[in-house]
Parts: sequence; C-alpha cells; structure tokens
Amino acid sequence: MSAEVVEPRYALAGSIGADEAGEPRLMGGLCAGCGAKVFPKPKICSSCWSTEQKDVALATRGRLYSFSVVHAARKGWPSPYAIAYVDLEDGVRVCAPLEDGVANPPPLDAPVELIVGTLRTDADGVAVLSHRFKPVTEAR
Amino acid sequence: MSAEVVEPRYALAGSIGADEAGEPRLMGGLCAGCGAKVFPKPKICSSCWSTEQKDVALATRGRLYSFSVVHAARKGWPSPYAIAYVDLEDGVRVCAPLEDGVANPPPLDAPVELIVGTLRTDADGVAVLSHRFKPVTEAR
Amino acid sequence: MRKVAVIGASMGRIGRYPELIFQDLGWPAVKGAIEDAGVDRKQIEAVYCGSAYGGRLAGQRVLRPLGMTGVPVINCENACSSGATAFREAYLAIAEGRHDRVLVIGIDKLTMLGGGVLPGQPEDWEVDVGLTMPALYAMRARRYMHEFGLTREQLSQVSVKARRHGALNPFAQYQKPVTLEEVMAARPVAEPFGLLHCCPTGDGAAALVLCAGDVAAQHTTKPVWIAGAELTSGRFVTGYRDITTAEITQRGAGEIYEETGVSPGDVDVAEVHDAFAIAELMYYEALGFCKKGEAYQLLESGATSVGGRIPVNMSGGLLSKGHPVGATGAAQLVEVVWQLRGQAGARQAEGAKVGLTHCTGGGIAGLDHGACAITILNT
Amino acid sequence: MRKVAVIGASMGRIGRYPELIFQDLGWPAVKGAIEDAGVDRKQIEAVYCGSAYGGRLAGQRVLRPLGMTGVPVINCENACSSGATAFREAYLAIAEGRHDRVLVIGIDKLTMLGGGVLPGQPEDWEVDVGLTMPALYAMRARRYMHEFGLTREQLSQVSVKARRHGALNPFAQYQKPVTLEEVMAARPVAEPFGLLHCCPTGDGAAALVLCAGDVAAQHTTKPVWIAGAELTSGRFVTGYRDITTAEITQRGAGEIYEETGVSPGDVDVAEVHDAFAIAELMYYEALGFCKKGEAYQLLESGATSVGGRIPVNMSGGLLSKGHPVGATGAAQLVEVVWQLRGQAGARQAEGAKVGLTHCTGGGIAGLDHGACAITILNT
Ligand SMILES: [Zn+2]
Ligand SMILES: [Zn+2]
Repeated sequence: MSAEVVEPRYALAGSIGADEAGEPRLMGGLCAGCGAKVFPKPKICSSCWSTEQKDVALATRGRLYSFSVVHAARKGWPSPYAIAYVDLEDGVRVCAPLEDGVANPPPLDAPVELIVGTLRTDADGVAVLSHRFKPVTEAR
Repeated sequence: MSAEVVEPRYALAGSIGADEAGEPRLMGGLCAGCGAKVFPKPKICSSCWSTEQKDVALATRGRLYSFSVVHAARKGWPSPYAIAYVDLEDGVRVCAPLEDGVANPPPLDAPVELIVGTLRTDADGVAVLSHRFKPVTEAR
Repeated sequence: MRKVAVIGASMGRIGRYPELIFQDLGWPAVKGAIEDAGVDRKQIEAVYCGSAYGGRLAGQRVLRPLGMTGVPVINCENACSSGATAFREAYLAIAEGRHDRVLVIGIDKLTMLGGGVLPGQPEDWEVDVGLTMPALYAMRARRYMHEFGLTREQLSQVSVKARRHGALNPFAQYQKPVTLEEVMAARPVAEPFGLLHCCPTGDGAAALVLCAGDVAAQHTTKPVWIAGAELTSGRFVTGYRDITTAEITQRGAGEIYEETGVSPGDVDVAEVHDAFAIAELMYYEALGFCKKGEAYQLLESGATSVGGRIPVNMSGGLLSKGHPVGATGAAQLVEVVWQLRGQAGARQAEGAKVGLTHCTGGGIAGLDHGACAITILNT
Repeated sequence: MRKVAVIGASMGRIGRYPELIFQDLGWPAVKGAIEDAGVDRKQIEAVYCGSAYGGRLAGQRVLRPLGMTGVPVINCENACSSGATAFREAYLAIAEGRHDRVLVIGIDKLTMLGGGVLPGQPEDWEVDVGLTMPALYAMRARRYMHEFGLTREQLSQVSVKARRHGALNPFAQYQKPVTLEEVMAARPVAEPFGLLHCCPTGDGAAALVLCAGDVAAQHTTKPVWIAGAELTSGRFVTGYRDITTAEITQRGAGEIYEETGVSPGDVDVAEVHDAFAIAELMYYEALGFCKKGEAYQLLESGATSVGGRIPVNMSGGLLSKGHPVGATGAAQLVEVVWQLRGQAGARQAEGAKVGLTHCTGGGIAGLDHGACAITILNT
C-alpha cells in the first residue's frame, strides 16, 4: 500500500482483463452490429462497419494451431522464445507466446489455456506483460 | 609523430584536397567524356554517361548566391549556423557553411573564398570537417 | 480517354494525433469518402494510396479495419506529392479503361517520427553539410527578396492571409488568425523565416472516390470532373540554377494548361503548395497567375484572398491547414472538390467552376524538387 | 489493350554493398537496361520505381546521376512485391496507350537498415507480442509438416536445390552449393528453420525497359511479350485461417490464368517467392503446379530442377540469389526475360517459351500477405 505501485505495462493496451474471481481474461471486441468477436478489439467492424464495439472476455482455452521457437529475435527481446497461433474455443485466433515452449514443445492441436506473464523488459527496465498460453495439464 | 594521429573526418569523403602550397582545395569531378565540372565528383556523368571522372580542384573563389541562418537544426548540430549556396568562378555551385554568417551576414553576391573548418562534432566526439566559405576581405 | 468524375471526398481535421495508430488515422477518411460517394465498398476495384513516411503497406493497413483489402492496392510515394500521385494514377487507370471505380488515399502521421525537423534525404551531399528544408526555402526567399525587392514584412503577409483563411476551415490544424506583428516576431527557424513562415508538421488523411463518367450518374447528381492531372520530376542541373524560379512547377503548369486547354485566367480557386511563405509567391508566378516578380502585388491586391478574382489556399493552405506530407495532395483535392460543389462553408469561393491543385516537394540536391503534381477539376 | 514487350533487362549481382550509396547501387542497372534495349534515354517517357525500404524519392535518386529526371516518376511500394508492382503499373500504362517506352526499376539496400531481423510492420499486434517474419513462415512450415507429413529433411531439400541453382548464377548472392547435412545443421533461426531455410538480406537493383508492341521492332528482334500482370492484396480474416494455403497467391494465380488463357501446365520456367524453404512448396500448390500436399513429390521428382519439366527458381531464388525486398520482383522478371531469350547461361531452361514470376509479401496481421504480384511473359 505504498505510493510506488507501478502500473502493469502490457504489450497490447487494454488486452488483459479479469473475471469475477480475479482470474485473467483476454479481452476482445464484440460487434454490436453483427456479433463478430475479434481480437484485438477494433474501432470499427471489418464486416458491418459498426463502430459500436464492446469489450468481451474471450475463451480461455483453445488448441495450439502452430508455433515456432524464435532464436533470431529483435533487439531487446530475450531469446529463444516460443511464439504460437492459438485457436480459441470461441472462434478467435490469437498470436501469443507459448509458455515453456522452448524446453517442452507440445504437439500441434494440443489443448492450451490462457495465462498472463512477462513478455520482455522495456528499455527502462520495466516488465512488459502479455497474454500467453500454456498446455492444459489437468482434465477439463 | 605518434601512433595516435587521428585521420581528419570529412562530411563528404574525398571532397578536400590541397594544392602545391598545401592550401586546401575543394575537389570535384572533371568528365573525360565532355569536360563537365561537377561537385561532388560523380561516378558517371549525367550529361554524357562517361564513367571516367577525374579529380579536379575547383575554383577557390566565388559569389554568395544566397544563405540562411539556421536556428532549427537537426539533432547533434550546433545552432545557429549559416548555410549558403556559393557560385564558384568555374561555373560550379556548392552548398556550404558560411563562416561567420550568423554574426556578420554579408550581402548577396559578395565575393567569398574557400576555407576548411569544423562542421560539427560526431557522436563519438570527433570533429567533422567540411569546406566552408568566408567573405573575401583583401583585394584580389 | 474516358471522362472521370470525383464522386466522394472526405478528410479529418489535420493535427497532431500521437495517440492514434496509423490505421485509425486513415480509415475514417476512407469510410467518409465511400459514404459520400454512395458506392458500396465492394464496388471499389482498386486503391491507390499515397504516403511519404507511412512505411510499408500504408494502404493495406488503412483498408484492413474496413475489410476492404483483396483488390489491387498500389502504394505511391513522391514526397509531398505522394497523395496527388496516387490520385493521378487512379484517374488515368479509369480514363484509360482499366477500372470503373477507384479509391484514392493520402496519409501521413508525422508525429510518429518523433518531432523536430523532418529528416532530409539520406545520403544527400547538401544535407550532409547542413542544408534543411526550411533553409533551402529560406535561401530561395532571400534571393527573391534581393532580386525583386520583396521585404520581410511583405513576405509575412502570406502567412497572415493563410491564417485568415484557415480560421474559416474546421479541417485546418491552425484555426486562429495571426497579426503581421506576430508573424514578424515569431522565433526564428531559418532566417528570414520565423516559425509562422513555415508550415507545421502534423498528421492527416484524406480520401476520394473516382469513377468513370458513364457510371457517375448512378452515384451522384453533382459530379466534379477531372480535366487533367499532370506529374513530373525535377530536371537535374549541376551548375548555377535560378532558385527564384520554380522550374518543375512552371514546366508542369505549361503541360497541364496545354493538355486541358484551361488557361491560368480560367482558374476560379486554387490550392498551391505553400510549405513556406515564399513558396506561395513563387508559385503564383510559376502557375501563371501573375508575371515574374509581381507576386506580392497580386497578393496585396486581394485577388488571391477570399472574395478575390483567383482565391488561393482558401483552406488555409499548408501554412494553416497543415502539411501531413503524403496526405497533402489528397487533402488539396478534397478541398477543391468541396469548393466546386459549393460545400466549403465560410471559406467558399463563390461560384467556382474551375479549380486547380498544385503540390511539389522532396528536396533533392540539384533538382528544383523531386516531384510536382498539378490537377485541374471542373464542374 | 496494346501488346507490350520487354526490350531491356539488367541487374547487378545481389549482395551486401554497405559502401555504395543508394543511387550508386541503382544507376548501373538502369544504364544496363537502357543499353540492352537500344533506346535513347530521352525516349523514356515515364519511370516506375519499386522500393520497400529506400525512403523518399527512390526513383529520382537513382535517375539523377544519369540525368534522366524530368519525366513522371512514380515510386511504388508493396513490400516484397514493390518491384513487380512497378512493372505492372508500367505495363498497363503502355498497354492502355498512355506511353510508348517506360523504364521499370526495383531497388532496395537492406544493409542501410543496420542488420538483424528486418523490422516488422509497425503497430502490428502480432509483431508486438513477438512475431517475426521467419517465425510466421516457420509456423506455416510446422503446420504443413503436421498436416501433410513433410519432414524437416524434405523441407531442407528445397534449400539444397536453391543453392544448386544459385551456384550456376553469377548474379546470385550465394554461389556455393550446400549439402543436406549443412542445411539441417545450420544454426536455428525460427524452428524448424535454420539459417539456410531463410533467404539472406542483401542489396540489389534491377531494371527493365518496356515498350509498345508497335515500336518494339525499332529496338530489338527478340522482344519478350507480357501476357499479363496481376496484382492483388490479401483478404482480411479475423478468425481461424488455414496458413498452409497461400490465399493471396492462389487467388492471384486463378485470375492471371483466366486473364491470359495460360494454364499451369504451359509454364516452362518460373521464379517464385521462396523467402523461406516452405514457401516454395506452398507456392507450387497455390500456382497449380501440383495438388495440395504434393509439393514435395514434385520437388523430389526433379520436375522443378534444372532440366525438369517446370524448372522453378533457376536463378537460385530468394534463398540463393538473395532478396533485396523491393528489387526482388524486378530481379525475377530480369531472370525470366533472360531465360526466354536463351541468355541464362549454365542455368538456362532449354527452349523456354512461357515464363512466370511470382512474388508476395508484407506480413500484416490477419492477411496471408499485403500484396502478391504474378506476371506471365512469353516469346
Ligand atoms: Zn459487425
Ligand atoms: Zn560528360
């Protein structure tokens, strides 16, 4: 409870929310015009051009569509790291880091679930957080 | 005579030479194909396409065609400074800093002559030299 | 060549929008132009997008949020003339029968460059010894003043006029008039220029929908016709060069007047490239609005002000409306379309039937400019 | 539409030339193309220049040392397809009657970017969480391997073939063959890719002279004809998307085959956009050279190697010849022109009469790619 609380810094502003239990949720947009669910939340719907876009918590589980372990990273990014496409259960595809993907690469189509973690450290030493996915271990 | 001699750094490589007396000369290109004299020395003549371009010492005197005192300079450039177009006696126009142009702006068409001086200091602290022009004070 | 009409025109207010990402700066203008044109977005067969600093795939990035990719997108670059180059390519593609309906975008977001003087051409030998764009025009101004007796006070009247017009334009970056004293006293940038002799940097996007003459009636009862669109590049001169004459503009103007049969006296309203105060005066002369050396007399007579014989830069011009480099040509065209439709509000040039836009830029050693685009529209 | 011929083609060896300034990288190719075409430079009526990273006025900067400015110069950007976009615009400008003789330039100098991974699209939400271009294609590769049983060894054979061809090409950045073992063991870039599954970065320039069919005989007895030039942009998909299928290439190929009446079986020689090893296989399928999932069988059969039924990337392709982004499309066209003229030396595809070039690129979230350009040439 000090005055020095540092606001979390996210790679994509507004992309991380929380549910009632305080668990992190990945936030997308829900189009008031046509019901399209999109990540990240757009300012206009590419289908129906409605500019009324509501925040919506996306599915926390999905399948690992593909991934790569990146060794040649951009400056300032720790490597190697694993980057993936995840197909969420609600039809949305998300590009996201794959937790532990370097040491324990899972098979494609493996079930994965959302976590939030550190992506990299900014030039000023502050951690940048992002959504990540990790293989589901327990039964559902 | 030490090993620490620092090679002079020039804003335009190869642009500064010297005459027999050791006086600095501004070097341009002389086209073997058509005799065109151009600054800086090109790799090909824009008139006759000859790629045979010889080094040539340009006239050291000319007229001040126009100038401006620059206050909004690029990062790393000391300001204000005066920048000018000088029309050399041999028909070549040169863009160059105008020595003392901030404090003592000369009239246009004033006769000017070549000197070499410091343009700015590089990020690593080394002086970058360039051709400059100053008003001619003595009679010719 | 088929007749080509402008049927849609839209832009946002030019300004500084560091909080907007590039695509969000752009798509509202596109949506506005599509809606103004009364076309279905699926009818757009191709897109020409002009941008100078937007980076790769500027058009695709702007079109993506609107779901409008999937057609040929040609990104055009020509420094300050990027947007006008895109317009010219789109116009000719329709005139020559390739397409019926084409979208034109002009966009740049200069705030993403981090402020300060715009970077000059890389590897330019004049830039390497200290030339900046304001300094280049300042040298043109000083030589012009020397040869034709123009005073700094007279030069400053260009900025006063620009800001007077811009104050009437809700799309202008600056909407506050300034006094002669304010222009004279503003902090120096590149002498004889102070801050108010130079256009501001800003962000902006403008879009237009063009269509073939034979389908125009499906969309509008008020088409604006394209009489001609000229584009050229500056000639390389290695020796002495008269910088008080705008070589590229004069040559381009000669070509478009001949091509269209329009003469300078026919022009009812014009947007010219006044990136610096001296430029407007030089371009009066190069565009044939007056004789060499007589530009200030034309300005002083009121002919180029609101209500005058040939109002120039009713929008406020680059000095007041702003200059988001690659967007500028498109923004000029949007303004002239609105003028010819009689939709320009308080800054309307009454009864304007023939309009001209002119933009030129891209400092490059040995050339007047890299590119110059001139367009003539009529009703 | 008038017939259009390529009458001049030239390029330098692709490589790393940090010591050359941009204009000096470019003008030798232009001079070469003009001389190859047997035209006077004053006959060139317009210039289309493609560049992705060259900055402002790329064309003017290249033309200046040759004294060739003073005509319309249109700088085109479409990421990897920039040079091919310039070619397409020039082709249509002649076909539709605007010009008789036009110069096309493709140029980029990637060494001026300072090395490392090429910067991704700014403000791209996939790039912001760590996506790189190699990683995007690595994901396509891994999914393809998963769905179609392709092994990493088989994938590596693409690179072996590319380098085998490149070794025969004096214009290639890499002219040394590599073994399967070397490809497999190269240091990892983005798994499953090692260094030899990825094209190098380099500098390059290529130029072509195009002219109307009715004036071609004034310049050459061996014109190469342009059957068609297709350009499109990727469709935006927000949900699941099959990344083993090259949507934009497949759609573009369908359009150009229909437009020209050429079928995949008619193609004698092709240059395709193998920026990464998996890309060549995916594009065999998207271009209709084989069925979905059967690309490796086509490669293994030798059909796409020197002496095969449809030799692909005889130049070495991007993997071996190199990939100076904005130059690539023009360099592909130069190679195919040389192939159709029978001037390709040790890498000649014997008796080739129909050639195809394909380039696509510009990673942009939600699209297969920003742009794709496909051209068909014939004798
Ligand atoms: Zn919607
Ligand atoms: Zn010569």
